[in-house]
Amino acid sequence: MSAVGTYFYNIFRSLYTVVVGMKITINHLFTRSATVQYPTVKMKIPERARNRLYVNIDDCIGCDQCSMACPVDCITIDTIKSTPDVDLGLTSKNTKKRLYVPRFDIDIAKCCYCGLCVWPCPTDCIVMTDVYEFSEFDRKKLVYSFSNMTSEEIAGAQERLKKYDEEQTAKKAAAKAAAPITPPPPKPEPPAS
Amino acid sequence: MKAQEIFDILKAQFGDALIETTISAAGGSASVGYAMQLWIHIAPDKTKEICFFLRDNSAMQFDYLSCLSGMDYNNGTFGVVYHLASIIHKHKIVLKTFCTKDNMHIQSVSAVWGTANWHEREAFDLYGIIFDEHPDLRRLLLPDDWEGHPLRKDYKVQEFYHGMKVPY
Amino acid sequence: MEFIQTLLANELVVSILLSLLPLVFIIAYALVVLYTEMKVAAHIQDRVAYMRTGWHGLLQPIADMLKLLQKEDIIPDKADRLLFRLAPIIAFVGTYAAYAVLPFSSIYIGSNINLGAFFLVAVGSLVVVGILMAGWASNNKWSLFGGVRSAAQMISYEIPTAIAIIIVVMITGSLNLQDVTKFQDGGIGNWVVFGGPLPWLQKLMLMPFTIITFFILFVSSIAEVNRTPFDLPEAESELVQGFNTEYSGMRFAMFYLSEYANLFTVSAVGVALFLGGWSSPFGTFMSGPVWGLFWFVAKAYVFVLVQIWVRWTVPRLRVDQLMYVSWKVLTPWLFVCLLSVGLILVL
Amino acid sequence: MLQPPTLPTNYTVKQGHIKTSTGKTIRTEEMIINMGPQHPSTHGVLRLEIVVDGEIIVDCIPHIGYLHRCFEKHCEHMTNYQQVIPYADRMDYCSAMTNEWAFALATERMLKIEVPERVEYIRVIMAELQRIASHLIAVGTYGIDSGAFTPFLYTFIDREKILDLFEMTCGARLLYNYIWIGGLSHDLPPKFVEQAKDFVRYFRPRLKMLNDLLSYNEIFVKRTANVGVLPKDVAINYAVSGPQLRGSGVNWDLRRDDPYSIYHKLEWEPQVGKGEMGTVGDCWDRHIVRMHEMEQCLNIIEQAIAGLPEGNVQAAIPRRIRPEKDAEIYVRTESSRGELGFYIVSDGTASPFRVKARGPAFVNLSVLPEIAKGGMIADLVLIAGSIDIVLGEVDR
Repeated sequence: MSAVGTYFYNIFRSLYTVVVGMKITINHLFTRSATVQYPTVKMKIPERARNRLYVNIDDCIGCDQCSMACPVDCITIDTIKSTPDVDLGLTSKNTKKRLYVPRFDIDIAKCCYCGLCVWPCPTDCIVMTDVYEFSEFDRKKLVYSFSNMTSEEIAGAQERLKKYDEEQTAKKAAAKAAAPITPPPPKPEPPAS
Repeated sequence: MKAQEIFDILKAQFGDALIETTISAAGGSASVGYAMQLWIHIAPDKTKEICFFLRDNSAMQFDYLSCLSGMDYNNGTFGVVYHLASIIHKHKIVLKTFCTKDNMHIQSVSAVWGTANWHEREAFDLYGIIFDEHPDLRRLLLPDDWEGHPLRKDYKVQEFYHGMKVPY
Repeated sequence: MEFIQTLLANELVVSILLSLLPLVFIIAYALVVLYTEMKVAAHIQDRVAYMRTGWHGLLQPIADMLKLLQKEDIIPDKADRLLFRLAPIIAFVGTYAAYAVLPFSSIYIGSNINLGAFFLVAVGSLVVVGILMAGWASNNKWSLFGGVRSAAQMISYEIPTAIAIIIVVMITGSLNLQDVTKFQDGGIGNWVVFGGPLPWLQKLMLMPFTIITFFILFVSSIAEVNRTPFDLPEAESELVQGFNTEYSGMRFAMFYLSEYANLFTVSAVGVALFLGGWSSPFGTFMSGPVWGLFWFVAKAYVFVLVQIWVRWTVPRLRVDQLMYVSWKVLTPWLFVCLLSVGLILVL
Repeated sequence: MLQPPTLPTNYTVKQGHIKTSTGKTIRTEEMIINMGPQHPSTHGVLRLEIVVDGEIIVDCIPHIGYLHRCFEKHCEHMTNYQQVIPYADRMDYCSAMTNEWAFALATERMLKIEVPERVEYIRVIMAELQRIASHLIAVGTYGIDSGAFTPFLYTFIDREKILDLFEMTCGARLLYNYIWIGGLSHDLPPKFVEQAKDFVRYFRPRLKMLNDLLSYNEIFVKRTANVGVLPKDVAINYAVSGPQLRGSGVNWDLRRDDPYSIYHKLEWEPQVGKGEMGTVGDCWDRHIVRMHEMEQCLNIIEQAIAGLPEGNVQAAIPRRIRPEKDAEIYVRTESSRGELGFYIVSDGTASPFRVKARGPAFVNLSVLPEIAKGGMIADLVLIAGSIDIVLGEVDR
């Protein structure tokens, strides 16, 4: 195209394409908007939504699998062994609970919502819920404690365990004194993390 | 072109600059994987020469440097791994070169492939490998006055950086 | 009491009061346009814009303004403090002064001077000084770019504007905007954009040229108010905020206000020159001083709406392309129009 | 008070003199401007130190690292290969699905795991949806860079629909952790296929609308055509990849040229810049390649949905992922931005010995100084936009 032709063609194209664009935008002016008024209207959340973590502590057996799976280490679990005389009950999956869980803290501020902790749980007690509005002014409030043990209960459990251990060692010592040799079978190592 | 053939050509051309070929332990079925599991060990002070040859030889034409990674082998040895590819011939090769902790010098290949410039700066930044003849060897990802090279296995993070506490 | 009576009788006081009238108008109008702009932009983009302050967010512009007035006024350390403070005032004064000659209605015009159109062009340039000042005084490289770009842009685009005004003056035979409007009175057919109230053959011959002139005036008016596609002085994606990057609070509000006031000025000029000003499009139907005010504002408002519509459709030009459009497209075409209109009028 | 460290730049400002018409001599000097890390159009925290002569760019020195999150160091400290995947997600947060796929693929090849056919199909569907979503951001923000705000929101409306699909499938909208080593975290939900088909049907006209509104707008064309021309040989020399390489006229797509997964079974065509509006390899070409690629993605999705087999979505993988000692692998995949490679070295333990991520955005950005010189500041914004960087991946 000659220079003059290009000149006129460019002017024509500019006007034409702008008009085409304006036609598109004016059509959108009268269509329904795609946004919602958030706090009053909420979008539907699918059932698989992965938001805030929730722990059903009654089902927790304190196996620490979720904590190990967590890539950002936001789950902290302490456990106390129960003594044989105490029955901690069953989980909803009929697993016997053997450990007290005095501390089950999730620092939700650290949580990256990857959902890796949910899968290894043998009793399905840690789940991701659809709650997504939980902002706080204080960061400390984002550390969620799920354990329902009171400090007295914890102290009591520790006390009992200590007593039990002492009894056991005493028994062992007595047994040792009675029948020496035969070393105890090596304990199976817990799976490395 | 197979890695062995490339190695033979290189051997004929450079002789002692190449040290060995090794078959990597990593698997992956040959049909779908990064089929080139062989790698060629080249001398750290000959990298530029060899890479120019690899790039310009019409049978090989490795015009595409896919990746250049620094390595710390945790035994005093550092290294650089070059993953080369050819857009024309669609073949690939892996080169490796090593240096020791006392002598962290490797010849730069940024004259051969423009992309090596930033990759080498990154390797310098994170491993402290010094690339000779690099046009602009500055830290890339970390601040210029950062101490240490973080991806080294024996890296200790500094306590304070400009009065700010570093370890989280 | 007597004092107040004498005060009210004093001509000076009355003129001061009258001159404050446009200020009230500007603020009210700016708020309306602000609201319109946000709403139109939002709906074009399939959003709803503000909905919470008042019915459909009607009070939001007021809230915005109040917020701006309350905000801390920050002057950068290394800024030229005097110029920094002066710049928004000059920019606003430039815009405000233009309102003096706008014929709002057949009975209301600030100053019915004979050089009205000329005055508009002259005073409009004052805004450039303010913007350039702001860009320089901020002592920020991005602001400087904005200021310099703005100066180049406004000076370039004043030429098409001036020529377009000359063409209208040739047709109407007056620089007085009130006379220009009166010339077009009596219905849509008499508007200058359709050739004015001339013999039909002449009118028919004039029509293509007047329409082109009107269109070019429209384009250059967008450029003069720094709006997309000609918003280079404050090109957000390039220059952060251009000349008003460093401004905050009240001073920023003044720039903001002057921008919207300017938007009305250029629209009003277009309306007064080409679209019959305050005259009713239906001849004598719905005409009169009050209706005149309505028509004037309504026409300008439609003009503004189109500018908003364009703004939210197109991308931005580059500096050299901006100059290209002004010097190689608009100006030559206007010269052609000028010559043709002159010839036709002589015939 | 803290003294900022003096930053070494290898540039000295040139000075000159010009004579005015009145005979006076005026000293001139090039100006150094700092663009970013907080600037509306550097797409994150990229910092460009630019030397300008008026508005013309004389030199451009990128400074990166403001978003460095130690991805590679983190990987070495993970107790498990699986744990790396959430981190890989966060590398290129606009295209998380392709990232996690690349890492999963690399690990699978190290462990010699064959994944079930259904998994491959779902992965392809997801990756292509992700590619559309990522390109939509690229195109939309490119509109903003050029001054048009409206296309950005239109693209986000469409992107939301894709994110809805993802959320329905795996529960997350941005960082999915969906593609796992050896499989997927969830099977597709029952309504997914239907909705994906709906989306494909809905999206084709939207693409045309976007083209009309932005790509073929004369102002946009004038702004982008002949700007930031990246010649073929420079592109290859800088190992540029993805739409940027194809925009320079190199017909190279890893999905075809180094095939992985089931791409060899599907029919599609890599899109190459043709210089329709200016020179081959200019910003407009890179833009239009993305637009055309989205159409190809739709074709792929349609075919993959049609061929979706039934089956399990988790391959049999060892509970503890421990590749052999000294195993190493470099796997490259075509992410939305180009060649995303993971070089993984194992030392036989459950945590990787070394992970090097070869991010496409990192490499693509390194060519910026080469193509920005001689343009204007306004061009620089568009050139940087056309590279489509995600700083999360540049800095890792």
